[in-house]
Amino acid sequence: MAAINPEFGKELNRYGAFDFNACYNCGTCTAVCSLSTEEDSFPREMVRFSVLGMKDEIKSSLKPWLCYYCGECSTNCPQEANPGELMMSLRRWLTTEYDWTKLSGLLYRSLPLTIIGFIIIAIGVLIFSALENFNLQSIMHIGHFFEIIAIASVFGFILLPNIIRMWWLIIMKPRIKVPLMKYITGFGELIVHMFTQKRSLGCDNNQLRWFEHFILVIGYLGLLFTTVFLDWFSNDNLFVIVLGYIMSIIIFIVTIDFMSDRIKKQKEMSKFSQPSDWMFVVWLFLMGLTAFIVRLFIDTGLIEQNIWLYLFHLTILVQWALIIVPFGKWTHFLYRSFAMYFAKIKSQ
Amino acid sequence: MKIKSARILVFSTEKISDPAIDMAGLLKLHYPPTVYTISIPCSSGVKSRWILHAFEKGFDGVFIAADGSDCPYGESCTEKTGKIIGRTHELMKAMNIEPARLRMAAICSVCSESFVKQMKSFNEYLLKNSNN
Amino acid sequence: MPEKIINASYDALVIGGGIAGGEAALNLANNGFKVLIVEKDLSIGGKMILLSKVFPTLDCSACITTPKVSEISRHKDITIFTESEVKYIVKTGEKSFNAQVIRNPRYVITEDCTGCQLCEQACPVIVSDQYQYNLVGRKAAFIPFSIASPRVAAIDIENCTLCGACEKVCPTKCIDFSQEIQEYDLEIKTVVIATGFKLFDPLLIPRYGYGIYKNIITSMQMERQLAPTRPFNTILRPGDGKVPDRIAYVLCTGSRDVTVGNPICSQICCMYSIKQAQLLMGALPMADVTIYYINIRSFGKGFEEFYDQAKGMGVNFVKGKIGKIREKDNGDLIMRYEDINENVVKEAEHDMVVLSVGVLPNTDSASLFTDGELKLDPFSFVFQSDPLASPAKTSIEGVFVAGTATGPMDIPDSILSAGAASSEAMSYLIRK
Amino acid sequence: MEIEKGKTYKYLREKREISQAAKDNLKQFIKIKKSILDALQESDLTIDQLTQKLSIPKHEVVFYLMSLVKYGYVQTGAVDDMDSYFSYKLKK
Amino acid sequence: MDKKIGVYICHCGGNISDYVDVEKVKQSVENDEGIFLVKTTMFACGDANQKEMVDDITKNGLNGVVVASCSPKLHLITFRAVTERANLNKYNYVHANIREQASWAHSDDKSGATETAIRLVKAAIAKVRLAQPLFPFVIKSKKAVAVIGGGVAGLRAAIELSDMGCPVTLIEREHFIGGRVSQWNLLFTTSETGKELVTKLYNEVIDRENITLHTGSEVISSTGNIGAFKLKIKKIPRYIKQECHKGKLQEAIDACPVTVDDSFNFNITGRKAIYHNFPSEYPQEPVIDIKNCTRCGECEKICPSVDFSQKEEIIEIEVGSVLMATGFDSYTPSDGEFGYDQFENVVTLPQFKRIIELNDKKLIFKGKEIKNIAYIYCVGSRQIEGENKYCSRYCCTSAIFAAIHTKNKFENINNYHFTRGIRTYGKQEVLYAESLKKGDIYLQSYEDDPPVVTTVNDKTLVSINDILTSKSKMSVEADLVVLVTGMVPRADNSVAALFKLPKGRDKFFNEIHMKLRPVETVIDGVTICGACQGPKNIMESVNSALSAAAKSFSYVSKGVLELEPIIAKIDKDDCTWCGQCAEACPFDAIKMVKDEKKDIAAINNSVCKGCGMCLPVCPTDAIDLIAYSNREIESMIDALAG
Repeated sequence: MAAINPEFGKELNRYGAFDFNACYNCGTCTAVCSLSTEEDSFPREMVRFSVLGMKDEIKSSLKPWLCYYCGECSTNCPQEANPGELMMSLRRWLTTEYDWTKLSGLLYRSLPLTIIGFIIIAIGVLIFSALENFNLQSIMHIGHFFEIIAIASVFGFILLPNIIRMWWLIIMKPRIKVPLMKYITGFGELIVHMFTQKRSLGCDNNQLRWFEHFILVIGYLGLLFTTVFLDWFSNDNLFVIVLGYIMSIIIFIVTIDFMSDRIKKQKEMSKFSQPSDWMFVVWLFLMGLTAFIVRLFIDTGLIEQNIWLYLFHLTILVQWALIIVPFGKWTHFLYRSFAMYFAKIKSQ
Repeated sequence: MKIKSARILVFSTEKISDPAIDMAGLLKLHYPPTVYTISIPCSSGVKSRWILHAFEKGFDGVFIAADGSDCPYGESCTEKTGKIIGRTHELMKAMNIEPARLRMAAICSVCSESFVKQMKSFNEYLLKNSNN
Repeated sequence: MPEKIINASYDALVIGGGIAGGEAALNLANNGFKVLIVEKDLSIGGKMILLSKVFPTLDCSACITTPKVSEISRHKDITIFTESEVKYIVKTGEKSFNAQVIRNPRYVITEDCTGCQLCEQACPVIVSDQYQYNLVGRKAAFIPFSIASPRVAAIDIENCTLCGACEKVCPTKCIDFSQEIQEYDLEIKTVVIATGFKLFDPLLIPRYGYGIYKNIITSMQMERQLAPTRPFNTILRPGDGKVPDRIAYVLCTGSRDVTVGNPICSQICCMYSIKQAQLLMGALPMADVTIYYINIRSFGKGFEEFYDQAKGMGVNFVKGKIGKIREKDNGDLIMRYEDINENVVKEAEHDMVVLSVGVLPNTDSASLFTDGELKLDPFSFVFQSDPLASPAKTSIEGVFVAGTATGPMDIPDSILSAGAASSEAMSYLIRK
Repeated sequence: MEIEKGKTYKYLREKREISQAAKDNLKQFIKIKKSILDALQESDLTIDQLTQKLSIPKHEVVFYLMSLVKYGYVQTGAVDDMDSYFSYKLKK
Repeated sequence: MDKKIGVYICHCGGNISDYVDVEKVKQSVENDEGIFLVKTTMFACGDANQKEMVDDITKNGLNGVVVASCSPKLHLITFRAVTERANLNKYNYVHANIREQASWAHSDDKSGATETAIRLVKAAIAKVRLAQPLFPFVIKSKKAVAVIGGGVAGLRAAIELSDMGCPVTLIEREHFIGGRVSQWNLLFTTSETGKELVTKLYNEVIDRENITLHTGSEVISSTGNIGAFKLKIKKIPRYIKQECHKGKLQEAIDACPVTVDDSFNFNITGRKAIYHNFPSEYPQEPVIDIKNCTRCGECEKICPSVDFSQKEEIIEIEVGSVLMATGFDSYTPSDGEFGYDQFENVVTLPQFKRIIELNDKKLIFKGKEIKNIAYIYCVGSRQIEGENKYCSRYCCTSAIFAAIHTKNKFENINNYHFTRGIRTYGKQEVLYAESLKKGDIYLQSYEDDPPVVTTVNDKTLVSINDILTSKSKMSVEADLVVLVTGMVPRADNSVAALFKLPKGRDKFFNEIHMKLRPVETVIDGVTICGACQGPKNIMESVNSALSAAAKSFSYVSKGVLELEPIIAKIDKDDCTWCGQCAEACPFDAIKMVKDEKKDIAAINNSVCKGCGMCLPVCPTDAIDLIAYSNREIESMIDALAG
């Protein structure tokens, strides 16, 4: 017997949900959702759980991750209860539930804290550069080195434990028995979803958005690979240089389109942007753009005179690596993929 | 073939039992189609000679759907209707008609179900006890 | 150019000749007041006269409407203008209004027409019959429907090709294309607004596919299919003429829905759908009827019992609103919905879908009053200035409102509301 | 002006333009009516069969055919219990 | 005179013709004696057929008409009017009911239904053959109406009648007017309070000279009929002088040692034996509740206005029409129904509304502060087990409105609604939406699986298998459980019994026809309105009250009424005056008179109601009821027997 907890709704409002209480349970949202299936029907169930404050049910559910926010549910909701935005906030809430540090929760709920975080990091970068006497060579070198370490430690200390927590909440706590073989055979699903997000193709009229998203992921991973493993800024191989250019162009061009959607607010999913959504796309855009210009300046020999440009790029990069990747919206990349993976291995 | 149903004459009343019989129709509660009603103002106005006339003309049974305590003309209705039945029963005996072929029951303005039940059981009784 | 302006005076002007307007007019006239009914349609009787049967008693609607309508049309103190509109009304003083009414030409001399239908037979034109909600055709010279009042012909001048066939066959020479718009300048003492309601247009919900999938009809179209004067003489899918086997009702089409601008409940759709379901079970004994609902609102006298009766007859009730509908090649329809009881999204196949369309305000009356604007409520129904103590009062003294002009309601409530409006109008007229 | 009784349509013809839509509508109906009646002349047909013969959309066949039933040109024949479609025949 | 009879057989748009072979009925009566024409028609009641009938009658000189259609309750009057328009006396018209009593009753047996219809039509023809023209008695109708019940419906009807120029006697059983509405605080749609609404109406009533208001009064007997009802009213005094001294009175109230349950607050509080319900209650003088007063005299000592010498009065009035607005009772849950009378924090919705009003700032009940409120819907309505199958219509909206009001008035309130599907019909829907947006939580159970109220360690738990959460068992710890009780007919309906008002399946008073005659009853001259007719909200009650006012007015406005000439008739030759008929007559309409040679009975035409009770008692069969004579009845029997 579950007890009703009306306080939970108020908590969710801090993650961006609103008006979902208006739901009168007609089921239109679930019926118009093209990703909703007989096995996994949503979003009404999630709205209902949220209204009643059934946290445990939400924590052990993968449904929030199965939604790609096409917005059909919110457009057609006769009570304007915004189920789509509720699903988005549930993803934010779940992200903080998975996160053992609880920092993501703090950052989602408080914009000032987030800004302070960004400022501290910017100051840190400045102090570090000052300590290095603004020597471009060594800053670049250490910058590259930092990138590798940051990725490794964010993964090792934050994301990996969080994935394990997610696994615990979804598989272990509800006592679902999964044979080991399934973990292995289902692994393909994880990889496919991580790189293609193919499920979102199920959303009606979503091909363009899926494609944009797909090449953005390619661009992002490509840029990561070029800068971290091929040390793009210090590499003279023509192929690597061009690859880096292409990847960074992809990033900032696609993100421009994403940002303009959020400004125009015509599509349902871009109507109610939270600061975390904005930061994700803006930082991604800045990262692509600054990386591109830095390399351009390197190639044109202007970088020595414009070292501030690199510092700016570095600040963005560090903020990205230390805030957005471990605690921000970046995590949806990981959780969503794992959600598909868990869904696959859970299914009989 | 359907079993032939008994022919029953019902004296109903305009304000009380007639609405109930109408409602039985409205609710499609079926009863034998050989039940015919003659509607009069009040059940305590039925004359014995009418009843006897009906038997004479071949009706198997006569049913008085009485107003009971709902009668708009006064409380004495039930008692008076009862007396009519009593008197008529005597006359029927004298004429060698089985008294059980005359029945009465109070049918209130919404007693459709009870009316239908009465008709069905009366019909069964009359069929069982008919000579042929 | 109007021929002439005709002057006349009445105690009361009733705008709208539906069941509410008719009831109000009768009450007033029976107490000796002179009443004018202005009806924009070709017949009085409103929507009710076109219905099949009425809940919860299953009386045939015509059996209740037609005698009323004939009483109205015969009443010595009631004048009826059909095919007419009130242009504007000015308050000219205490218990005094001036109303400008125009009467559009019917192109038939009403008094002389015997309703023989010879003109109808002669007319070569076929257009959609609005009184059968476009399920079938009618002529351009036509009697609106068999129980119309007045039951006389009219010419649909927009679709008429002026071939003259009707005029040639008319035995009483009552067809007259020289008729012009007539203007009336009327002195009246009180006004009763009974302009009724409009039905929701399901084209506004594209995901239901109404208009594209021909086997989706509105509840009013089904009402016509069930009525004694029905278009097909049996129940058929308009898409291909099949007798449907599996019929679905989509409740709250255009009601309780902010996205189409109508947040309120239409109050009648649950009951008329249950009624139609019962009638369908009678007409097509083998058919399955399913009603998809959010909440069943069987709140009135005898309604809950009526709902129980439908369940007993085997009408299938499914809790869950239809999300979208798509069509199969054979014209069958696939409905997608969430079965709320099971919390699972499902698809179901039906032969025919009935959209239980909601009640919308008829805002025609809002602009009638030049002085002292007639206020509307937030949903654009006529605003009741004292809804609890004097439900028929509007924002203008001496103007009363009856029936669904104030909001959705069923027939008994409309009639009571009309009773209230006529009562208030009467005491207003008598009061010194 | 004195208008001759029984010829008032002529009077209005001079005063009023007949819309092209009304003319087209009449033309179309006459055509469809003829083709339906011709088709039924040969044999009784269901709506499906009529649609194939006339190559106009089914729902339009339903509309026009039912109008012809209404005005007494066509009558409803037997229904096929298997697939619930009526056949239609000319009214004699 | 030979009869020329026209018979019209109605299809009723299929209602009849689907089961009865109308053509066969036509054929089987066509050649009967006296039949001039037989026609079938789609709608006999339609205007076209009515016109045709008039034409047939006038052209062919028909002098007997039968319509075989629906129940005469619907259209007897319609067709009588048709014959009158054709200048044929309306009693030459006979109605045969082949819908309710043939096609519908025997829709399972088409040939049976057809046979029944034939017999019924033949019987009607038999009757019409013997029909004679009759002319109505014209009686005076007293231009006055008694309105019984001083709630909003009664008050509103009284005001309306008064404005139409009709004197009104308004009779209220309680000592204060306003009925249920005075017990409510804020009202939905206008946010007036119940008291404000009642005050507004009361002032209007008092302003009008032609309204006589009797409070504390009950009708104890009614004689007479439409046009002249003679009512006896028992008026219980207030035991307080009219111009009472207000200041002292409160002291007197304080001094009263008797405390009884305060029914105004639905017994959640007590009141004294000298009381008024709330300050500025109308009428403004308080009352001594003489049933509970111990006559200790404490109040009398303090306040000179107390007057125990006042006596019960019997007032007699005569009115042309009676308008019933006696209202409803709130359903009282049985012991243990959802914990009622078992757990002390379970109350009904009316009680809850009083609790909201009696508290300020904090919501406190029985010493505990209330935060979590559980509302259980459909208590006493839509019963599966019990007798009340109907939906009470007003309760969903009322409960939601109270819940919102509670949230607005007090802090930190959580509302939990245990429903069976919310029915905020019409514009009331916005209230439901508002409550959802305010965070009220709604749960829904199946009809046969109602919520359960239990206590665990002093805590009250309400649990439910929630349909909306895939039947998960949900529970709430409630500080207060509100049972959303519906409307039931008044338990004490003695006044209605005086008029023999018929009741419907739901035990509320029944109108003749919901759509045709929605405020009239089968008792001529008695109209009904408001919640005594069935559950209604205020606006709906007032709408029906105004309709009923118009109807009652139409009975009395002209000062005269036409009565049916169907009365008893004495055959002077056969009468031997035994007096039995006079004894049987419930209306004292039969008196002995001296005829030429002998004593005979004579009927007082304007008193005779035509019940026929005198007929069977006559030993010489000397009495007939007009239109129900031996010849007529027996020829009908012959026709039915076939």
